[in-house]
Amino acid sequence: MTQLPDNLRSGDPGLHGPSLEIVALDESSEVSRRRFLEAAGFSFSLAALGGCGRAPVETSLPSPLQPAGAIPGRLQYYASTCTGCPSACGMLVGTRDGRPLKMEGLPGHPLSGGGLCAVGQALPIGLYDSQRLANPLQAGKSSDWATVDQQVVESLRQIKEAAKAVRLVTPTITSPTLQAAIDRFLEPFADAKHVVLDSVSHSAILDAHQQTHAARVLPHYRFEQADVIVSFGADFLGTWISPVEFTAAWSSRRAPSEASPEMSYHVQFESRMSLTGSNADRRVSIAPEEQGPLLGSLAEKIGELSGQPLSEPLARRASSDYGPVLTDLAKRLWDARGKSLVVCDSQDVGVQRVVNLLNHQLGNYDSTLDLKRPSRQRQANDRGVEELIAEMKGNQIGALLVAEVDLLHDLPESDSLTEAIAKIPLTVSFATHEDEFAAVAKFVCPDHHVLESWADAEPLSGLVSLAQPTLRPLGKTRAVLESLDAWSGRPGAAYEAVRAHWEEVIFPRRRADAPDTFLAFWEQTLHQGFVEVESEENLIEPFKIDAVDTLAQPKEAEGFSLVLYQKIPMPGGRHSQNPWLHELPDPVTKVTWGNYVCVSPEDAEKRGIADGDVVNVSISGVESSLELPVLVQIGQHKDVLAIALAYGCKGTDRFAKIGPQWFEARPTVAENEFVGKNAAGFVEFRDGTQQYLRSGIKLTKTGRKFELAATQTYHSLEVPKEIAPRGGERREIVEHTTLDAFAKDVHSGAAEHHFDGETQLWPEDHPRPKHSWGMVIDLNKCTGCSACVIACQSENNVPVVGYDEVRRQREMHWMRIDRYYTGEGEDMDIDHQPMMCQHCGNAPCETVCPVLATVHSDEGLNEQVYNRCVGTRYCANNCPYKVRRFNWFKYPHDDSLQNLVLNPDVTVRSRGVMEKCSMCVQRIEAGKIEAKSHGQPVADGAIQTACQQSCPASAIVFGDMNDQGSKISAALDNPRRFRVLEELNVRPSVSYLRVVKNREEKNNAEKHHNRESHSG
Amino acid sequence: MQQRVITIVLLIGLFLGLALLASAMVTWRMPDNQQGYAPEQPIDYSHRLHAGELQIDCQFCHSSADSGRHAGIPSSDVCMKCHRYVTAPFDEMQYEMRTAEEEGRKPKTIVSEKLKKLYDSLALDDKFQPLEGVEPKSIPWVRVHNLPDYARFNHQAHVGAGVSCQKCHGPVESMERMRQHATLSMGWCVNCHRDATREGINGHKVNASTNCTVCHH
Amino acid sequence: MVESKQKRSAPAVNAPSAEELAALRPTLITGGKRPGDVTRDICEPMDRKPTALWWAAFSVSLAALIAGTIAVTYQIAFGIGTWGLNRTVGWAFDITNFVFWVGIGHAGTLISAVLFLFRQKWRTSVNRSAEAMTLFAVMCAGLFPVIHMGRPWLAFWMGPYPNTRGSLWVNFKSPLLWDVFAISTYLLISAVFWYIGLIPDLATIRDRSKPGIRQRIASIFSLGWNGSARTWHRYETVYMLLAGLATPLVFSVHTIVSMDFATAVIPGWHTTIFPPYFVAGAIFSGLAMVLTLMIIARKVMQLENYITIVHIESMCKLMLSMGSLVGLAYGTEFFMAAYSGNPYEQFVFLNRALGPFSWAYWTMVSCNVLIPQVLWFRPLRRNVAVVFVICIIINIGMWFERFVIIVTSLHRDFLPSSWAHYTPTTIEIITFIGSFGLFFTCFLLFCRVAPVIAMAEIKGVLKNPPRSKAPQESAKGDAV
Amino acid sequence: MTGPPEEHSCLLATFDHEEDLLAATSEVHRLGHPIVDVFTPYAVHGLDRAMGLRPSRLTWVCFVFGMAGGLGMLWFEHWVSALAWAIDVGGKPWNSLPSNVPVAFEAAVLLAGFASVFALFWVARLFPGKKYRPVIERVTDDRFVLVIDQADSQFDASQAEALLKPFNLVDLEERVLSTGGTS
Repeated sequence: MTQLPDNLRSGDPGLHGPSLEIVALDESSEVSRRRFLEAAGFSFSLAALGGCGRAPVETSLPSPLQPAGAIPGRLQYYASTCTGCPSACGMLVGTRDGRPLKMEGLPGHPLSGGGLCAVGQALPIGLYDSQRLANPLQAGKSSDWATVDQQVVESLRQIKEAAKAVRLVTPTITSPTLQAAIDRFLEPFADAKHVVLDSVSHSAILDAHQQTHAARVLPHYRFEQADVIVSFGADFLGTWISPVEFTAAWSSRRAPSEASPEMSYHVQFESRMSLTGSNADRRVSIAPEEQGPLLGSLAEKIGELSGQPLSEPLARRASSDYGPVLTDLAKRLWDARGKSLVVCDSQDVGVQRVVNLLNHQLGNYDSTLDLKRPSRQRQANDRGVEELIAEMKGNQIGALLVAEVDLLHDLPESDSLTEAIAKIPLTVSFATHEDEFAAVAKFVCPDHHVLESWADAEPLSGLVSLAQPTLRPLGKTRAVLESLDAWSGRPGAAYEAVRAHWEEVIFPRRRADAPDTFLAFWEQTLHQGFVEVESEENLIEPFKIDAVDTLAQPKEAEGFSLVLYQKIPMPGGRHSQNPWLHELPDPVTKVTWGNYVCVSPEDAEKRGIADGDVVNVSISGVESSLELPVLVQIGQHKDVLAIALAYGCKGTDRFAKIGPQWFEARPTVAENEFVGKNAAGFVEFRDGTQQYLRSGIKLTKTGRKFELAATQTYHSLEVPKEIAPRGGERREIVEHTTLDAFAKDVHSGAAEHHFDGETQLWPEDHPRPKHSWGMVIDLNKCTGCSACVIACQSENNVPVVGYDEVRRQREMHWMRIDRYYTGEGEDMDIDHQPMMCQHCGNAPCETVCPVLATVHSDEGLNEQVYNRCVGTRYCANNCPYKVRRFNWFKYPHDDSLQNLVLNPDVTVRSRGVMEKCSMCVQRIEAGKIEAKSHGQPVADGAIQTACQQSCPASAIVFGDMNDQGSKISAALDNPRRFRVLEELNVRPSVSYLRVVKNREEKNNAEKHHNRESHSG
Repeated sequence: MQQRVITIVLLIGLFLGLALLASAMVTWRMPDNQQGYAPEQPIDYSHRLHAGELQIDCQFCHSSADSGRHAGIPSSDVCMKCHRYVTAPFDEMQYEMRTAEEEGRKPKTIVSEKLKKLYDSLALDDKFQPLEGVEPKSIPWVRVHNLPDYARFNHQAHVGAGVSCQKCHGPVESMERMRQHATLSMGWCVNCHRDATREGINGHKVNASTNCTVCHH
Repeated sequence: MVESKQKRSAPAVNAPSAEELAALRPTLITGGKRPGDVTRDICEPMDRKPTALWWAAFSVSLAALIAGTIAVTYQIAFGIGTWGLNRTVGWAFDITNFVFWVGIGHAGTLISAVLFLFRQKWRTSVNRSAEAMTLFAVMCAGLFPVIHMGRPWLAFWMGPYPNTRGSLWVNFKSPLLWDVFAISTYLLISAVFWYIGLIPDLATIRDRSKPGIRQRIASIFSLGWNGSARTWHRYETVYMLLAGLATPLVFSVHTIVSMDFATAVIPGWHTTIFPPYFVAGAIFSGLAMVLTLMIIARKVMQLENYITIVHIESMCKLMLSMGSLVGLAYGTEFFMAAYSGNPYEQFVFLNRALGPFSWAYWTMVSCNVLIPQVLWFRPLRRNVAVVFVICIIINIGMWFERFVIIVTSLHRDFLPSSWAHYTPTTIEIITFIGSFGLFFTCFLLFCRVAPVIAMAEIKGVLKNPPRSKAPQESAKGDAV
Repeated sequence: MTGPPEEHSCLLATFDHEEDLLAATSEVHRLGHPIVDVFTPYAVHGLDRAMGLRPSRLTWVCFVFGMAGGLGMLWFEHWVSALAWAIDVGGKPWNSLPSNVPVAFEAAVLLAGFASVFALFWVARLFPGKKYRPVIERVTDDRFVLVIDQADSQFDASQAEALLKPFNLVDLEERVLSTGGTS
């Protein structure tokens, strides 16, 4: 850290970045905050001492050299790129006093369009991780770069002479600079390969396109242009390829209005319950082996409609009970040809070829699937991986370098691989934590954290973006790029490398309208974070029908079939050290901390299994077996099990004591175990692709129990049958209608309340002279992806409480997303309802607080004053929405590095006080002050809440309800608008927009009947 | 008789006791009331000299008072704007000038002890050139005005509204060592907000809210 | 004899005749006691060394108290998290115990004040210990609102005192604040009431005990009482005033406690029936507790002549009526829910009776409504053993009533997403037991140091004694 | 103590039945002999009538302070929640009377109760550590004593005995008392 960081030398906007001195300032104040909170507890005894109590002496350390333009205590945003996964969304890094604090979506980004997923939001806590490797390791012992470089270079030289194989394993690399560096690095070796291994591979799609279009590319899917979307198991709103982009695109077609009552039609065929499935208009639960046949029959039907029937059937007939569904779907698809989209998550190349055929028949290529400008977000090549494994086992490898992926964790048969690896002369890991491969690697050359290093990305051919560092590296780490360059004999800073590459390669590809000096081009890109350039030519041949052939008959196997999937909060082992993500409830199951076996209700009943029963999942033949608790998942197809990957990662035992420690508390991680279990053992290589679907699985009860930490324990809007009052069987918390009904009557689906808001008991003597803040959430756009939950956690210093507290229903998230399954079968309504403080005008919580700790502001906010709260919890009891959160314990704030993630604008709550959503009042205040000091009124949209900013679906509108021209005023006039529990007359400031499903009216009719009897 | 004596003695005792108590009450302050706190600083910088005598504008050094939450404690290089030239008290330098003139030599730069500390913090040599391989260090100023961590104060808002620095910080221009002038108690803030809303600040109307979350969030 | 009586009664125009007096005196105290005997009988237990039984009881309750203290200390050191509460169920054992103890505290004042106003002479045997019980019960009750706070060391913020916050007072709209005032007022007034009643007896103790620490204490607290009729006259006035004040106070206190729930929006809480319902319940449980204690006391201290079967029976009658009132309230709640047509309201009550906490609900119903019905039968309510058992059962039932009201209403309210279950932790249970420890420790000590029966009042209601043949002799006999 | 204690020679007539005492007292009172005081171990009903005592005025104290407490608190609550710092609490009216009633009531009761008790202590001169001489043994146990001021009444012990004999007089004693010593 002796030399100034690159960006300080370079004289570009990055200049306003870091200076550890300033960080130190805030650290000291953090420390004192903690000290204060402890002291607060004893303020009473302090009072006894009278005036003699002095606050602890605080020192302020101004940076000796003032960073130009940096204003102390003000949040500054830097456009950057999120590299949390290869989707490479645009990201704004909010830094304050040199500390990156808050990750936000980059508005106007062509892909992510202003949204950012939970993983991106959770980057900061990973940055301030005291257990990140701080310097290179050699044979497990800490070393320094000079020695490591010297030795690595030396052994590379030997390998070169011996002409041994060099293998570099990475996940999909979207960074052109890094890609170039890799090529440069591998170029001198006789036998060198770059193996791309994604923790969940999409290899089959690329392979299929190689066969049908002679180009191994991943199409760029354009959901915003699709009127009919058919997904076979692809969880494109959750984890599939580029969820943020797809969520934005998908939801842009989910807002029917009075003017144009139209929206896309989305059908999901899947065997487990995915987030995407839960949002589909029609969700068909299928057996996994039915996928091929269904696609086949669909292709045939389309073929018939198109007048070019297929020569021979592509697969065995799909079971007849899907007949009507398919006919209907085929018709809809054909009617929407050119504006439809069929996607599939299958790793069977044959199946993917059929998918391509379908999209070809429907003429979707070049409209909803872009091959001219393909996506680069997934490039895994499983054949390469398969070969690599073979080579490793055959000891043919001289050097194995692994970056950003844990080879041993993500591949099956890790034991045999471990032995093989031990024999490799040179093994280098670039892991930031000591993962399983790093543990056995000769050298560990820790990579920077995303927020510490220069990088770039080209997620889409022709869309390049920059990632800039926002503070000086906290440890003696080094970017992979720098390490590789150093070893290939051109040592240099990543900044130089990126800039150089851009000057040579990217700048020439600039568009006509781009500035013509590189400096201008660079500065502009740096400022806006991304730039569109000409995409490279890639030759795509017309669709080759003969590449498509009959699907292999899947062999019938006894027992269950197992679906391996990614949990939305945990897209890969890389993030396994992130407590925020571990405690983020899965959007579908609402379970935190670890993975589990999803079992269908039928099977659970048949085998007498209930939630929390620990079962043993094993596969006949292979020795791999797992013991995991069961979660009974509504909507999962029978005879199907589902287990999430990317769990059981090395080092997660660090979280054992993350929660409060008292004598009845259960540890978050059991003795010598990890968070969850690693299911990679079930992954199998078949026909050159990694298979995440296995059959012939055995399930046996162990008799043990393990209570899952779920944030929601009752899952329906219908109260239990046996105690349901007549007419009150279903609660109109979330209102529904169907597109047909909506087209007829925009107010259809409105619950009938016995109450008119006009008559009021009290005089209206509480004016809102200035502002009246409010929020509207469009439930039809919201997919429940939970990005907002982490955004809120990051913005508002919400503590992590650990497994035991969540299990006790004491999670602290201010923003939660309620998920309800209501109804049966395909008519089941699955709702995702973001729920936070509703800021009621007649707030029940305020009336009951004895000490005025929660009162109403004249801007319509329900204020919670932590320092006044004595913690009677009366307000929480009296809250109809149960959105208040109580600090049951003093949640740990002892890691002074970790504390750098705390937002200085928000008080860290002490033990025994109530807290809740404040509608980001710190942002409101800041916005007001900003406007005032410019002498202007607060502009609509100038103030954004954290949840609103991050929402990929832009489902949240926040603003001043007094301002007639504002977006929120418009949203309030939306006929779909309703308020939860309106009949209580608590007058929430938060409204919701009714769900509109694109399906027949029938299941709505009987809902209406319900309401009649309820109101009658 | 004896009765009466005892009574008198008791009365006197009582009176003295009360007197003592009263005197104690004068010095007694509410807990956390730091009024008058004037810690010693690493460099005993004189606001009286700079703000009073030399009439340097507050925001010349506390530059972000009108643009940021914190008024900002100036970086050492801000001091260098002047102290690159002013290396010692004025009269000393004058004296050096004169003696140099008399002795017909170039006046040598004399550096006062206080300023030495400044130059050290910036790792400058006597020619004000950065020393090789020495990192500039921050000067560990001791905070005078400590608000509890649950209370927020934004300088921008107040300076923007035309509140004078002295309103809260007192007669800084007359303070040799910086001292906490006000109690900084909640009542003190709230009452000022009320008055400001009622009477406005030097003429123009302001809207100083008394919503809790204006300060507590 | 006869004519002498006439001779006297003739001139004594404004003095009540012996017949009148006799009419005022039903037989309450058996065994033809005379004032002297009363003094002796009631002061004796204090002179005697405590019995083994007393020691046993005392050590048990002291142990409980200590355990409770430890539990509370632990909870305050670590946080409310050591209780089984969660985001949905914010109150459970804490407030249940609070309401339970407040309820118990009601019989005391009721018996001494209300029955006093109604000239129920039988109260004299029980009112002293009933009042004492009130004090201790209210102490236990007051404990819970304090320790149930997240930051109990800031409890003083509940008081409206001038401050440097500009100046920020308290929220007079909050029922919890009303509680603070109600409970503290109740405690103070009860204490005063109790002490006032105690003064003459302390004087008696002072005069009969030989010089020593007890005499000194007695003479300090008896405030130099000398039995002057003028003082007695004013004393009676004030005593009546206090009774008059305490009576509405009793009702107000539990009314206000009930408002903690009645003013909330939570279905199952938000109902107008609560005030009378809670008052009835409170008196019900209070009587049960008084009776429990009295039955123990009369056994342990051989006070059968003072606490007779008559007392027990009349209290049983009261209990029966109160129990039936409570039962009526249970019914009414369901009726209102059904009649309201409010699905949330209806659900809450169905959930009480059939939901996860139905066991608690049915315990409550059977303990409070079904079992007490046996008191309709005279022989049973005159059978001390039976009455004792029933009292215990009623106490259990009334505890569950509060538990049911609080927990079952909270654990499943409006949004199904937030429904949760509740299970108490060890700390909570020990704290509860500890409160009993506190209660009984105090009560047992009270039995040792103060007359458990109001002597001065008993003497006032003694049956007209057989006139002694030769007053002079008896006079001589006495004047020794 | 009011003023310097003045000496009185009194007749102490002791009884051990309240009926006798009552009768005797009313007789003495009827004959107009000044009764200094009567000492009883418990409140004897009708004794006040027999002695011709006027009803106590403590009720007024109780009433006045009760009103003061109630109204004072009502005003305070109004001042706090509507005037001093009006804060919007759950959209309720600034000063909502219903919610002010409970506290006001409690305050009334509290003040009334304490006022009357302390008034009692004041007028009856009851205070801790008061010097006290029992007028006779067992007066707080089971004896009743009628004290007649001999100086002002025109009969001596023998007449008094004659007068009180029929009331089962237990004992008659002449004693010099100082008013206040016993009052």
